Amino acid sequence: MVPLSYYLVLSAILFACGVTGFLIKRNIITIFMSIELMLNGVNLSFVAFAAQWHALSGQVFVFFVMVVAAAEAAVGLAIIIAIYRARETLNVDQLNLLKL
Amino acid sequence: MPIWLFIVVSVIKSAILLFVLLTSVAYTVWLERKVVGHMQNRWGPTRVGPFGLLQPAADGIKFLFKEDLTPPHVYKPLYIAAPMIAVIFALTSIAVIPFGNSVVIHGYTIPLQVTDVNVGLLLILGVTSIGVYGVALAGWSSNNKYSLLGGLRASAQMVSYEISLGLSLVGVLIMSGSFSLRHIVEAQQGHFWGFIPRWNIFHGQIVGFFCYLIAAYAETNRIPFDLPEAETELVAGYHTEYSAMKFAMFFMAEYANMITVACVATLLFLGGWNGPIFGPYPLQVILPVIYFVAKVFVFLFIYIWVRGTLPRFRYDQLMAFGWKFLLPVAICNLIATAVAVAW
Amino acid sequence: MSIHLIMFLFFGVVAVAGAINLLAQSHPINSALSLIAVMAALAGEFLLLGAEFVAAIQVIVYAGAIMVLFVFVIMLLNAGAEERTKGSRVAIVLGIPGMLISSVLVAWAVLHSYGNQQVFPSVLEGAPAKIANLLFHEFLLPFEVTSILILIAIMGAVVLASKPHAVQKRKEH
Amino acid sequence: MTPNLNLWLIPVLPLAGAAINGFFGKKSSRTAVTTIALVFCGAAFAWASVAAARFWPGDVPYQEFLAHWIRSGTFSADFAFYLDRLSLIMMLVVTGVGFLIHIYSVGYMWDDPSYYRFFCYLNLFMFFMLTLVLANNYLVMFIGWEGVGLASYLLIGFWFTKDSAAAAGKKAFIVNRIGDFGFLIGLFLLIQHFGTLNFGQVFDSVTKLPPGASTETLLTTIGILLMVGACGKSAQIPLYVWLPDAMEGPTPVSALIHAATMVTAGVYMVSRSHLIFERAPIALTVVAIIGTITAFFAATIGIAQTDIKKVLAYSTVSQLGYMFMACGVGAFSAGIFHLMTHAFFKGLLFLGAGSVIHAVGGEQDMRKMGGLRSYIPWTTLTMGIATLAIAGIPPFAGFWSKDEILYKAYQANWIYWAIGVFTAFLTSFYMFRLLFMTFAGDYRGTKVDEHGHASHTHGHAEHGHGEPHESPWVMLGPLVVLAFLSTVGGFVGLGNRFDHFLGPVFGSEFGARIAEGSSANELLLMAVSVLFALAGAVIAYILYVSKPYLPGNIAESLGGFYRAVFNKYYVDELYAKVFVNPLVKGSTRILWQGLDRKVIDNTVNDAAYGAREVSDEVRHMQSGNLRSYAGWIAAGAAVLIAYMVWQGVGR
Repeated sequence: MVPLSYYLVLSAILFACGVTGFLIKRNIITIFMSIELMLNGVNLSFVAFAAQWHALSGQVFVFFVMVVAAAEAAVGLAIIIAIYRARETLNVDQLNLLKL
Repeated sequence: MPIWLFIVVSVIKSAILLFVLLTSVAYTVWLERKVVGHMQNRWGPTRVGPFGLLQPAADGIKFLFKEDLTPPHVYKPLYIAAPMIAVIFALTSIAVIPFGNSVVIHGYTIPLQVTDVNVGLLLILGVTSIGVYGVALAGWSSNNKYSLLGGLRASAQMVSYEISLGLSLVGVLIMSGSFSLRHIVEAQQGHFWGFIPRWNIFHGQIVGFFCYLIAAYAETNRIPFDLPEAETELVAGYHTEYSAMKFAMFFMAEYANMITVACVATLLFLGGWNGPIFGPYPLQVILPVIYFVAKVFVFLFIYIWVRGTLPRFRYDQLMAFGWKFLLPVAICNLIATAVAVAW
Repeated sequence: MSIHLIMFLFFGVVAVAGAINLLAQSHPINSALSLIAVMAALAGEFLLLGAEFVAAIQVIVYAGAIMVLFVFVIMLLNAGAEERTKGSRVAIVLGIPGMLISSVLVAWAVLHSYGNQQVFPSVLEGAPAKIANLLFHEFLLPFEVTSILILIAIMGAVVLASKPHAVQKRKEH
Repeated sequence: MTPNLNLWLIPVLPLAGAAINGFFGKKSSRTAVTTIALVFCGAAFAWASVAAARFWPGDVPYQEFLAHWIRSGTFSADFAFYLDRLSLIMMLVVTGVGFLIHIYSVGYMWDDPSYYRFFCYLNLFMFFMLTLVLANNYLVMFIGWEGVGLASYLLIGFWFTKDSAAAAGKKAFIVNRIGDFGFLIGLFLLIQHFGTLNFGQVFDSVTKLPPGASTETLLTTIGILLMVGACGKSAQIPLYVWLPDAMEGPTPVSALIHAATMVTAGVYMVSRSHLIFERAPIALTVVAIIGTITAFFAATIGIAQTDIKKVLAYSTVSQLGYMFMACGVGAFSAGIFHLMTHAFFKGLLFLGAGSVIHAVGGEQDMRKMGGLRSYIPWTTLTMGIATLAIAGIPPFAGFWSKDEILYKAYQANWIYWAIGVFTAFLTSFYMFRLLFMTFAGDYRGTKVDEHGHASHTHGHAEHGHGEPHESPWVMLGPLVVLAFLSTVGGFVGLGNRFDHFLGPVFGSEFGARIAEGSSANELLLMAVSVLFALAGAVIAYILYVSKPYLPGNIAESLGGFYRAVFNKYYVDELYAKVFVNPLVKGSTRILWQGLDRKVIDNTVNDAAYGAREVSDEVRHMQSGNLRSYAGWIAAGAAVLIAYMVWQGVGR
């Protein structure tokens, strides 16, 4: 049997990796992937807690997270395409004007 | 069953299955060449062995011994990984497919299936959806515009048709109430009025069946949906830059996927191994397997038949068909099934 | 060491390695593949926790659909390797320590409050039927709301990704 | 039980008319506006009549629940209506007289550019007045109470481009607020002690209160506070000052609001609360004293006024004083009787005055009138009837009601009676003075056509002819109807019938008290008051018809006293000095320059300045660089997590 805290710590590590990715990566697509990584880390916590407290709601929440992630990916990637069309770069350091 | 015995049995089952699968992949290729040949008023392979039966072996040897060429401008790690991804995931999904009833040997019940997981169908869907990376990455890592276009087409096409594929299966799932393939098959036992088998295809899922068929053809990049490798436009699509064994891996992956799809269709819509069972004990075990193989064969034949008959779609037609026709039909089928079952 | 712990460690190591590789790689397609590895490993963790259905959906939706979209966009935009540009000092000076502090604090708090509580996954079976029951009864409203969210996202994506002159043309019709 | 009367229709019909005219009137033709206003007002009158007929005989009060309004703890107030014989009379008077005045207004206001607005306001007033009258609890009554105040403000300031009209509107509104303040506090006390504002429940609780000093103190306090409210609305001393100024409004408004209906709301409210007052003798005495003083005081001012409407305004204040006197001596039914007859004859007087003003083209100064009887015979006739009625000459309506009040007052205390009779003499005098100055003698006004522009900005400019002229029949019709009512309206009180009619409302004890008075005594008193009234008429005839030089001489010989009366005892000036100026100065110094400028403005300015300074520095954070934002977020999250962990450990 594995202690719950191991799962939570693993989840925290993945989340922290996601945050780090957000902070250090320049490519906007990679940054977006870091966000997905954070969401995955959170999902692990949900499932672990669901197992811990025998409540399926935790797993149901994972579905909602996935739906939101899917919607986010659709819109976000469309935005990235639009930005690339306008600026021809994916480097966030060069995307610092609040307009296209 | 002690754990060591379980492992041994599993290994044996895997080995047999893998052997059978690879062989059937090889002979599906042979069958295709033969059938298409006859359809086109040719003979197909005849030289190697009787009826060209040894042609697959000859092909295999040729692939093995050809020079494995790696073009200089490719992105190497992915260029090498791509065909492996394709073939590995194509072969993996066969693991959860049951092909017959259980065998009882020395009091141990051994199901004719490598492993029975509760969410077997989902596993197949997941594994095939991962399989798209093989094609996409091959196209991208080749660093060639034809390959890239092929990869792009493949990924867009597979993401689009995966939705219709999944939705067309949900009707069956609603009727059987389980993700386990074994349960789904067992739910299809029996007859209507004593002679029509109670298969899902005769049980209201005819629309779902055809949706699945069309979406599956698109998923396996077969004609009329073979846009990713359309040789008249893209040279050879995503595997333009591949040769020798790497090319053979894509080839194997494609045919293994066809077999998987045929197996799933058989299990879900054609009643799996169900059929008239009679005779002594060994026959009772062997007959279902024979029925199963026969149904899969029919499927493969239809695959080849379609290939010999239909022309290729244009890309915009493909997308329009998938999103504007197939998806609504699949959703309607799902709703109709749900209403019927709830009633 | 139980088999569970070994499996946990295996998948955990794969996940963390994938996550770190995501950071280390400069080419987005490698990062994407690492992320797929992370997701697959997490699916394994879900299986360990008895959430079979979630694991399958994780593979199908995340690895099979969302990440395909990412790879597709990377291929479409032909994104090259990352440039090392001088960006923000704040991100390094404030962000990294902030991230470190918060993760250490969270890890400490988790260990402090949950200690050695064990998880018994076999008790809870993430059977699809049960989850569906929950989803369509207790969480019906959120479910419907997410369907609207998805619809809006589709429309937004179509509008955003259409080429401007294509949109113009459509307006003229 | 009475059938469902659908009382809610009665107030809602004028509201609908107001809404339609208010929203669409601007684009509609005058005919359409007229139709809407008259139809809805007439429908209200018709429905009120129907309801009255179906309610008859109505000894059991009828209640109609409409909707929940406030539900808070044990307190509740509903939109509900209440009909008994008292509100029945009020309802009929309001809708009937209101309808007549609506008709009259068609002629009077026809040339006004804001014709639709006038009728919108007028209908709105009808709605609020009927709500007030038909309310079944004090809170709904208060809605109507405030609403008629609003309508009155809008109508007094109807010609808002004229400074004096706008100022008069404001004055009316503000003075009324003082009264409403008292009324509100009275209501709060009611809620505090009885937990309800429903008439039935309040009066039940009041009658069940044990006798004793504390009960009496409470009820006296409530009664006096309610009286303060009534003082404001009904223009009693010391809050009467707004009513004369309210004459700036169009004359039909003066007739409807400031003579016939709204100003009597105070009397109605006091009568409605009679159970409270009956158990609070001190409050009742206060009511009587205020009424008596007001009656006398206003009458003296009325003698010296030269503006025809001002005379009528002070006369109204004086007559209202009579009503309060009646209430104060416990003769509520007599007060209501006078209220009703007063509505007839004072409405008639105002409408007649309007007709006169109309005839002479906007002139209001009686010194510039005279001899109008030959020009406007119908107006002269009807005004004459009204004057006879108000002066208390039998058999006109005013005689019966005023006599009833004086008789009751005599029974209570002969001082009330004495002042009342003297006031009746003054009333008769100034009313006949008005009549003679206006209609008798020779025309003193200029016959040139400058009158249109002279004093009024309203629509008489088009009447560019010099001869005074009779009003159109749409104006004379209501005059005739009201003249008829003023003539015969008093007979309903013959033989105490009116008293008996209101018996179920005000209790039977009053009927008993009436019976014990000897009829000989009553006849004697009647004769005395009639004599005084005739004396007033005769003196007015001598002074203003046969010897017109005398008034000037008398005024000169009286000197200072005359000036004081002429200037309304300088009450307005006194108020301005004592209340208004200190308030304005205090507001200017403390509230405007001190609080508003120094405290509020400076705070706001400093906050803005500070925000600018801070954001000047902080805006560097907003570099547009995504990763730096992420850095800030991560740092902030670290702080939050640290805080939460610390909190969690602290527990």
